[in-house]
Amino acid sequence: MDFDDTPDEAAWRTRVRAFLEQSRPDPDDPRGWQAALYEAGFVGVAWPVEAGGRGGTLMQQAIVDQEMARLGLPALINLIGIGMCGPTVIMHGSADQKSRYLQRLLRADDLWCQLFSEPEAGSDLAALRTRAVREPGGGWRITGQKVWTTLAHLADYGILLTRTDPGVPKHRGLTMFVVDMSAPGVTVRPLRQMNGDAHFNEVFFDDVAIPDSERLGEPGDGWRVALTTLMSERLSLGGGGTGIGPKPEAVARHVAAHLGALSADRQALARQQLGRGYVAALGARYTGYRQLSRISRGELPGPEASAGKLSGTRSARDLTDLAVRVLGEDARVAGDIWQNAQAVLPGMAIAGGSDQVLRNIIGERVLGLPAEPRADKGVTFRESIG
Amino acid sequence: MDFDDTPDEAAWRTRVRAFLEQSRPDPDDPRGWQAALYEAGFVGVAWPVEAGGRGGTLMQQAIVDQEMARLGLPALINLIGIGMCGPTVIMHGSADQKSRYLQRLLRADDLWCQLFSEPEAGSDLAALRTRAVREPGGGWRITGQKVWTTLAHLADYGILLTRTDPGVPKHRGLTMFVVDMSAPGVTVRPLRQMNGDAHFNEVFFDDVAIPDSERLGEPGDGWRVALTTLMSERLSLGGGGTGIGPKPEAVARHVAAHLGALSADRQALARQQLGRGYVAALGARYTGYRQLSRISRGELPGPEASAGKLSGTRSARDLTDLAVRVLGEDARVAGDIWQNAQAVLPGMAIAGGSDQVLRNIIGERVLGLPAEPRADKGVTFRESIG
Amino acid sequence: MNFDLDTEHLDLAAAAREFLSASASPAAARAALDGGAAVRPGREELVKSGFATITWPDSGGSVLHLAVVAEQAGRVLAGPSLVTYARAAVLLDGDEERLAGIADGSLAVAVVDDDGPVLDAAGATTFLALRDGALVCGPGEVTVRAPIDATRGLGDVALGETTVLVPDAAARWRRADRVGRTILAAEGLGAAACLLDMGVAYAGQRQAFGRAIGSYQAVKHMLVDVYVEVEQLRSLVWWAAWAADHAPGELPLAAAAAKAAAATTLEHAAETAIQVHGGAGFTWEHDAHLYWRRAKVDRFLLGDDTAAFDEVARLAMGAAS
Amino acid sequence: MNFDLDTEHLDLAAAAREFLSASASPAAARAALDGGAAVRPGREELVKSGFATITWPDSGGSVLHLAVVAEQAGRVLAGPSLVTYARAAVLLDGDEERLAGIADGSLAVAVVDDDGPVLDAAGATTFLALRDGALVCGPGEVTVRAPIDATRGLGDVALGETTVLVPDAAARWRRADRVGRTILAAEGLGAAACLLDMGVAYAGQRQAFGRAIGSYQAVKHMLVDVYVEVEQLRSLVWWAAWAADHAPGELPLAAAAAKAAAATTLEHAAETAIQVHGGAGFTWEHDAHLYWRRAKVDRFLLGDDTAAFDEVARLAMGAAS
Repeated sequence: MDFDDTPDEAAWRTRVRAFLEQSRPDPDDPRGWQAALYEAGFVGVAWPVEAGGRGGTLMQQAIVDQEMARLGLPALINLIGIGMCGPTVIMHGSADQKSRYLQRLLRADDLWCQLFSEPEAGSDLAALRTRAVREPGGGWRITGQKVWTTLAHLADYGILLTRTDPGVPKHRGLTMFVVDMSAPGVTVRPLRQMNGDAHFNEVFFDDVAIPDSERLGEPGDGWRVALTTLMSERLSLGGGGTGIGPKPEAVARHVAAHLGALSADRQALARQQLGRGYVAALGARYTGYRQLSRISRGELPGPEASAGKLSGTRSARDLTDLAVRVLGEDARVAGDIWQNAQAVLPGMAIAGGSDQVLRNIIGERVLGLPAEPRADKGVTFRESIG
Repeated sequence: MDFDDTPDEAAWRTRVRAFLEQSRPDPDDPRGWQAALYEAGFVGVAWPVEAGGRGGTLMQQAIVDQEMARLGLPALINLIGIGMCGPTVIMHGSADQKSRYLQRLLRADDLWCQLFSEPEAGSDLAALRTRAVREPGGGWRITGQKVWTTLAHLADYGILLTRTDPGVPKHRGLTMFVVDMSAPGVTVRPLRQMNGDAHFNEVFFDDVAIPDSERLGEPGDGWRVALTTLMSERLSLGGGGTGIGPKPEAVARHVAAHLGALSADRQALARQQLGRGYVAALGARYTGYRQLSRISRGELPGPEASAGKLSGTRSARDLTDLAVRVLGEDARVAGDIWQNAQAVLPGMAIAGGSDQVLRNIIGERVLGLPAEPRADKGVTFRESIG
Repeated sequence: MNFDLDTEHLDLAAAAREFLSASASPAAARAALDGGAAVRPGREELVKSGFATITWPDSGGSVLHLAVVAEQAGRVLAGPSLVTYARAAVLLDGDEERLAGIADGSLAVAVVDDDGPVLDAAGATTFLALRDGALVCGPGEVTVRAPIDATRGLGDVALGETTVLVPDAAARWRRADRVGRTILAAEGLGAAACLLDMGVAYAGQRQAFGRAIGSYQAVKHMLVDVYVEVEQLRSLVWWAAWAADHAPGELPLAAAAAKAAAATTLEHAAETAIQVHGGAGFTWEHDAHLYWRRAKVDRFLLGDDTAAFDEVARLAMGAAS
Repeated sequence: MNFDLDTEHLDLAAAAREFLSASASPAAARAALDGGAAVRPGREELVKSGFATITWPDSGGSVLHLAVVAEQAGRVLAGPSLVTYARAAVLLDGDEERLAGIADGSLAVAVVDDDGPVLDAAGATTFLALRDGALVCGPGEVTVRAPIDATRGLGDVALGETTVLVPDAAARWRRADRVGRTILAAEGLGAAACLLDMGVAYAGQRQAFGRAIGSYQAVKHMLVDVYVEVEQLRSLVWWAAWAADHAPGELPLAAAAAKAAAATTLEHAAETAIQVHGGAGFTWEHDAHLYWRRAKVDRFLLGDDTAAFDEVARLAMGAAS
């Protein structure tokens, strides 16, 4: 057991660090920042060479991510594209699609978004209603609404999961497409979250035409294609959900700065709350290192990787609550970063798989507990919506 | 709104109190104590006169219970009989059964127990396997095992739920009997709990004969009969589960006595824990008063009466945990009453309806949330056990 | 024993609900937060309705009556808080002129607790405070602070020249504080009950995997836990209000317990409601976060939940020894 | 990065499991509790196996090796605790004679922490303690106390005449304490993991309402929450053991975090296992309560969970500022 890089990893880290330390990203040009990193060989590290990538390892990619986080450098603008859309095109796209899209995606020539969730299809994604109807000429017409779409307002393309056959059970009537976000009939509307920010969008499709050449995978095979996307998401998250909420060190620093203003009793209570949150955060962090070790050995992360998200939403909540409490009288009003952090957390327990869904997945796929009987099994989608 | 007795209730309370204050129960003669109370008119207060009761109100009974608790008098030995078995005989027994059993039960001439749960039928009571087979002569033969039977080692009679028809869905093939606990083939074995005490028993039936005249209700109607029993249990519990665990006042007294030995930090933490448990206990107590008020108006308690048990198991756990913690170094070893209290609590969350089952009941019957699909619906018992 | 609302209380609740739900709403709370729209129903309408001054000497109302109204106010996130009126009635007891001024709308008061932002400071012109054991009254400079929940009208107050109204007012101040905590808890009860209703309604209707999400134990049991807390909070609020009216010796414990339970219950109810609503629950346009904001502010008003739990423990140990 | 057990550790775990599950068991723990039967495997067998003295200078084992063994010891509620040996190895570092005495079974030690009952005092003849900054050693009078968990051998110790072994031993004592906490956490990990296994196995097999109870979300999610905690505890135990061997600067935080997490995780795992098992779970004959007893004792050993959380917070704030 050790926490050290292998010699290969260490050499890679040195190279990455040398480049990153001298880089000066322009905050107003996120595409340029990604393009520069791509040219240096640090984007799509684990993608195949023929997809525009470097043919490297997941661990090499993780080292790039670590070093960027360590230096506080801005994240890549095309995160969704690299983590979810690109891998889906790699797995299911035609040669033509691959050549048109993948390298441009890595270089941030095109930004991508992922159009899966709908108002009536959240945890139960396969219940989605956006319809794709085949036209006599072989193309498709899309009508429906997507929601929670990160980056849709900037994206050039999206991968779009649609229902093409309501007459079969819901998982079987889906088809995936690449959609041009500038196509006529596509409307993007920002969606404000409870903290007032608009990180997500609603996207409306009003009779949008998509040529059949933009289909990803076979008609009716959309669920299997979507699973690739979701699996890639898990891969790209790595670190076991330790990215949720504030860094425990930041909370400790903030609490330490305010502790002196509290009564001795309040200090004792604050230390208990900090200790509990901190231990949970450390537990998640070191469990993340175990997952990283598996990646370093070339294994893929399994469903247990979701465990960190479950505990992470909890400890992030408790630590942020403490951070707000130590503000004392100012905790009653807004204006502090911790107040805003607090208003982001309720969404964390839902986005990327609700706590309830994750518990089902871990219970069934890790602990081997039996699944619940499925009420919608074998029912066609048309029947299921009454 | 007031917490006062009505004039009638006040008069009754005065009478009860006058009697109880001069009574000197012999701890070695619990039957005698109940008999004395019965003769004074304070047992089976709300039972009909023809059943040996006083034809009074549930509130009058509640006042007797309150006054007995206030004076710290011993509970009635035949608690299960009065609360559960008797009401079942009243509702479903023959005239002959009523005349033979009810008055003797109230007077503690006979002690009763309730034989429902089985090793393979806990929360899912209707899955019970104890078989009753009809004999050519019309009588029945019983074979099987019951468990968690309070007082079985002392009881003269029991109400016994059996399966008489495994060829129909499980709720429909049950039949209830009165069983003579001294009949040949009945074996009672005490069951030790995790704290080392033996409050419960296992009861084995090995080809025990029961005459058909001891049937309670029609053959196959046992589930409906059992629901009467369980409904009566809820009635007899009253007070919303506030009887679970230690009295919060006792914990406060204990903590106050030990607080001085703790550091200032520990005192602050202890006060937080005490405050949280105490507020929960008060919330349950005053919610119990609302239920009592409904009883005082002549209404029956509904499924919401179980809410107190849910919060009661929680607050009892937290308060008892605190009581142990303030023992300091002695908390590592046994010998204190709080250590024993702690070892009783895990059972509290299960006995009398597990927390999970109670949450289902409140969710469905109080909040009106939809039930889960039942996997065992319409399946015969024989099929269900494979 | 009759620990339940009487017909009179139920009628009052219905009337208050009618008035308040016509004049205030989560939408109004959102508008106040978003564009600085006026808090609804606002001081003028509130005193005109008579509900705010129900504990005034001649109104014949009790603290329990006000608690019944406050629950309805909490349901629709009404502002200003009835806490301010509840405390003013106690603090200004005997001061008919000022009480009349509040009742006719000519006097806009707020009660200053500590050095932090003051409840209902926004729009207030006259401030009541405890200075060296005396109840004082005077004008003040208000700096409204960026709100978490705009309906609470929190602002920093720089008191101007004050007049002593009652020289030895510590006991009066404490009683006002406890009655205020009771009414704050009643508003919290209304807000929490409304969140529970929202969650139950959504869980009964929203489908996932072929059935309503409320049929899943994970969702059902979350809501049941909130239900249990809400009903127990209701009992504590009634007890505290009853004690304020009839049993002053029980008021300290009852008010502290109600305050503490309201803080934790409302927070729990809000977080559960957001969770049950899934993605929709954390959007700006959904009402849940407006109640969540109320929870995040109210827990710190009139002493925070930590202080209230501490007080409960001290009182419990004091009574026990 | 290779934050995982190597083949060598896995082989060691398998060997330890084989030895310990043959020599100790929950049944033995029950017998010790019930009729005062000897704790198993007991000092003699334990030192003979070599596992207890794996961190002795010549054994070539690390704290991580001992942690791997301790997890297996925790699974079967073995006694005496490997904590005692872990601490002795640090405290007696350089004292070859005494270390040899422990290893050959002629010396039965316990480490005295404070004025309370001492871990593994039962059967011990030689006691190590810190007195005025010096490590002292001597005989003692043991009064065995009524056990919650008999395998912990807790008893009050009245020290006799002591000899100073190391005059300025504060740092050594602290390191021993931290290594001890790490091994205590490893034993807790094994116990918690075993409880989780019991719960999962029962939930997968026990039927209610026509299906396995583990298919119900209420039961499933309870077990998942324990699983998450157990895996995170495992990570903290490994980290602390690795730090003891390779990064002394990280040991204070890692050991306190592991100790705290072990206390809460084991308690949570035990209460969940009992709950999942329904009626059977709180009977004397079921194993669950023996682990529950371990949880109730261990949380107070080598400083309690409250002290460990406090220490984590102080260290975290110290590092941050």
